[in-house]
Amino acid sequence: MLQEHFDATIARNDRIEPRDWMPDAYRATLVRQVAQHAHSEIIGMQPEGSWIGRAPSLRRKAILLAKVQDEAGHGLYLYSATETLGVSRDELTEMLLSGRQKYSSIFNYPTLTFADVGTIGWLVDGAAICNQVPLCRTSYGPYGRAMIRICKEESFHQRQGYELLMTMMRGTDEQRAMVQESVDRFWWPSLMMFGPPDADSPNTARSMAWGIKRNTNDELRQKFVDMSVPQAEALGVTLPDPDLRWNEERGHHDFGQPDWEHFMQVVKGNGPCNAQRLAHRQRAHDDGAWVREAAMAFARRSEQERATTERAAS
Amino acid sequence: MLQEHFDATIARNDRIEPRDWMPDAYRATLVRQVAQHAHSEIIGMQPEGSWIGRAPSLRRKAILLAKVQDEAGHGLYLYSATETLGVSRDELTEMLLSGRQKYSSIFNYPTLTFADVGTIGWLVDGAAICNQVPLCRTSYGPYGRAMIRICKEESFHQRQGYELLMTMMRGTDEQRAMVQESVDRFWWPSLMMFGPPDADSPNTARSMAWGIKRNTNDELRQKFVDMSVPQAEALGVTLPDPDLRWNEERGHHDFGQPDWEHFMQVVKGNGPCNAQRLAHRQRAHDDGAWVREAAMAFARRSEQERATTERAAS
Amino acid sequence: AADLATYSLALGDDALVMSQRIAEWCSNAPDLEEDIALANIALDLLGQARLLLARSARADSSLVPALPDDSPVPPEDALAFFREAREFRNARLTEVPRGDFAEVVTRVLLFSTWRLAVLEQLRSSRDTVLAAVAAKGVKEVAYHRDFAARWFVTLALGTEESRRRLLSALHGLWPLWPELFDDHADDLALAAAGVGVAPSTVRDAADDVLDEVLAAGELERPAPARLSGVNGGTGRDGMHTEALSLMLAEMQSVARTHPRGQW
Amino acid sequence: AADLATYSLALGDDALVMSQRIAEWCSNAPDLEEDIALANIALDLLGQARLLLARSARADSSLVPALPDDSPVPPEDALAFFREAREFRNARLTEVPRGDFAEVVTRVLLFSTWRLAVLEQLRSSRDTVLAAVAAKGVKEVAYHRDFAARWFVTLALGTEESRRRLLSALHGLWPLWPELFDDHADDLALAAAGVGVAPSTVRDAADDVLDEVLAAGELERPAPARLSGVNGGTGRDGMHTEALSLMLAEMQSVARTHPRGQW
Repeated sequence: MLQEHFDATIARNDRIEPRDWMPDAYRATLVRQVAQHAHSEIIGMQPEGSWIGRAPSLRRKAILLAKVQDEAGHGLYLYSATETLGVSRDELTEMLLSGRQKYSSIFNYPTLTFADVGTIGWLVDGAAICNQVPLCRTSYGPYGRAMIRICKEESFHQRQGYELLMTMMRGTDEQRAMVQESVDRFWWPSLMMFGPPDADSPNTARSMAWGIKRNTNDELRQKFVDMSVPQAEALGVTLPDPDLRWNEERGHHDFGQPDWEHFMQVVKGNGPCNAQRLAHRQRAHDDGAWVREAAMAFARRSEQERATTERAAS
Repeated sequence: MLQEHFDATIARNDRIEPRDWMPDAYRATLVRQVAQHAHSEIIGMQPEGSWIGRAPSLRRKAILLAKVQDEAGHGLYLYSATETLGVSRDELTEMLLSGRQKYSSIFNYPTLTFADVGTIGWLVDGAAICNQVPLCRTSYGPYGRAMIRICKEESFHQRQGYELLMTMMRGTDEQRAMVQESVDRFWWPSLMMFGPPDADSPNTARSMAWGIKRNTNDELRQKFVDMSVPQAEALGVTLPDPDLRWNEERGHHDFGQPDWEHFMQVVKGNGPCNAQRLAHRQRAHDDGAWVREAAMAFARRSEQERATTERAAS
Repeated sequence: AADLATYSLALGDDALVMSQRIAEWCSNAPDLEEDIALANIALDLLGQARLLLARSARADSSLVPALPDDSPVPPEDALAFFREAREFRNARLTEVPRGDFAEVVTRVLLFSTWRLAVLEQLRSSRDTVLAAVAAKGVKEVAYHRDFAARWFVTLALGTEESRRRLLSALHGLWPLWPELFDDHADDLALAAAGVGVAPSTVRDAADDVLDEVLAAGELERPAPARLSGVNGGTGRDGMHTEALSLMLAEMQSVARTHPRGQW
Repeated sequence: AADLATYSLALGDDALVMSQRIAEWCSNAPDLEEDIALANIALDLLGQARLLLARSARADSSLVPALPDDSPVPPEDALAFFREAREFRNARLTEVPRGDFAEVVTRVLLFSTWRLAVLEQLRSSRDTVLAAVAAKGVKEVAYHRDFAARWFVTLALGTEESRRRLLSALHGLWPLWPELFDDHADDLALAAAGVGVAPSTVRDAADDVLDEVLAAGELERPAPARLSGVNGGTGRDGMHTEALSLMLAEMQSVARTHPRGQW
């Protein structure tokens, strides 16, 4: 009965809502996916955050600070979405810090120049959007609605990133070299953001059947490449892939494969910044413990005072 | 008997040594003076230390680092001298951190530009040398011998500081302005390094009688001014005292009085950096506690092992 | 217009330096909500800084550091990124290095209590730019003050640990509070002309607000005396703490490496 | 002589960056004796850096950043103060931000164990400058290693707390150890010519020394795998951690503000 109702909702591309019955595996898959997305937003604050203090113009400083703040906001919506699935933010934070849940591997690469702020906007947010736009139609209501808001902001960030690179390309030779070098570093990791090739992605089929995912990894990767090539041309940078060329027959670009072995190393925790990112989060979490305790103690105190006042008044 | 022997030693300008009897008040005065000097060396590492990381040439970085290291070394000798008077470094550190012992007020002023590194060498070390050269003949042996070594290194530092300012004065307009601005800030505090006017310095007479001090504050201050005026001229900077002029009759320079009220504020703890300097020292001390404990535990362990081995061998 | 320029510069530098320090909290706050709130405060102040530095540059272009002829850097950025510490006119309260959460709460409370009192009067400035900045700023800074006051009371009455930390922050920052109300010659002239606000005139209003917050937190006004100046000057005269030049080393590094850069 | 230039630059950058980090301990060490010892190590490495950067500049002046024509900055200073992070060739181990005392002890142990093994061989370099730097450096770095090894064992066997901190430092730094022994094309060519030392050839000697110190501290070799590179490169290729550019922002700030300055 319940299963049938669920299946029917999925079949007609309608939304599952928190009060609806859902299979345990569906719930678990969703929690994992939404939590990973939320964690990515939070960890993703770090690589760009380290340049807020050094942004070379007041305008760029404001844009960057606002962007990193938006990421915190996205984390907030997404943790709220998982709460509707019965898992609290505290529990998920614990899972992140203990390494039992992941975040997007792209944030395990360092930001080495201010151009990276632009490149992350253009390529990383660009790839994220390719991944996320279909998720606006995902079958779980709160997740889909969060994604609509997030995608709107992400495409704003992407335009700002691209515009920063455009501006830098109109600047000095050093700035142009900085942009190219940054693109060289982020191109392959961006392609990896879509996950392993479909052949090596065992969970994709089930997630698609459940309407949690809407496209395969390879479909989305192709879309991203096709989108990025003309943008790179307009920008005046070279994408670092000798196999990249237009395939008239397919109506798509052919392109080389990322180094998947390296990708697995990064996923397993040996990327250039995995330890650094988790240590940063852990430190901030630990440093804040006394504040969270104080807030709870204060809330209890206020509650008691209210109770006392009410008793006295009654 | 003992008192006579002590008085006779002082009278013939000979040294009192640790094994000799000495009056309690002499010992207490010495401990206070030597400890204050030691603390000044240690706290004095901070204002210049903050520029090691930013020294604008490799040569200046090496000179500055070596100088600050020398200050630590001076602290070490002086604490050793107080140990011969029966007071340990730990006790004195406690006295410093709790505010019961002082350090030279000059270190409660901030270093605001790299020129300050030169000015501190020229004026502050210069004033210190004026104060300290007579102390090489001080009546307490270990203190006098420490001072001989310290004075040698201090005059080296002074020459290096002056040479830095000389070099900067040959540089750009901005550099010359930086030197002048720095001299403007450090001139008056340097004059204050000799302590209040003789009329307000009640302990001077006794310290001189004991051979702990060899000159009055005002004598030393005059000597410093007379020494500094031609150096300032050679450098091409103006000393910020409208009353400063050569007095043919006296054979000395006349000069204005520092703001003694401000001086007392700084001594009382309200100088621009008093809290900062003590907080820095306290933090370093606290951060190092586990290391000092580990070293003691390791020493006990090694001692026990040695004892065990010896027992086994006997 | 030199006094209008230095007056705007001081208000702008306060906002810029405070914003830079608060932005250091990004990804470091106790929880997401506070991370977002602190970023908001930093953003508001950064916005005020841009307008005020631009106002300053327009009032007296001789304040703007010279850059290569072909440099595309706008004047407000030249002021932010190409001045040395000695040329900044912010109050020293704003530049103190980042401490714990109690420290930032207390610093924002003190700063915004003072600034709100100033901006409220500045809304009627005869300078339309200053009046407009103040009108917008009043709303922003009122929010900053409320955020800080709420947390100040929470920490004061929360746990023993939070009260201990709050007291330590308050005693550390208190010596920097009086400096905010020092009148400078420029201020008085400008106030007389109906353009600026003499800081001393808002002292009582600011103290009253602070007393209320302290009372809610069951705290007394702290004892420490004001922090001495250097060579007779304070932050407003370019006499800062050692922390400012280190902060600027970071803040200005990219801009200074690329003085002809476009961003 | 391009390969000699980049080889000297890598050895020089290692020394410079390590020196800068160790110098941050100045006035912060657990006791005066350690403050002095760490300053000594920083000074020795700074001395090596000056000679090696000067050697690099002489071998290939095209590496030296261009400065205004009337700039009096000597080439080794131009290399130190006017390159961006991307152009530094130091191993990433040297640039990690300052941690606790266990961290600096462990870092100096790893670094000097490696460097001593390299310098011992480099004493017979056909390049007389490198040979001379190595001959002097061997004595210095042997002292650094002994200092670090003594403290390493002390902390390992001292208290529970010191052992915990030491293990944490060791696990944190271990992923950066293998990078020191990577051969680059330049290294191999130079080693073949009898001028340089191929890093891979000192791996066993260095591992043996380290094993001895670990054994004395009753510790096992740690497990963590090597830290991935970035885009296929590591520190030697200019691919650094985020910490380096921040460190350089401070280190270069005065020099860059005054490119025509005399110091």
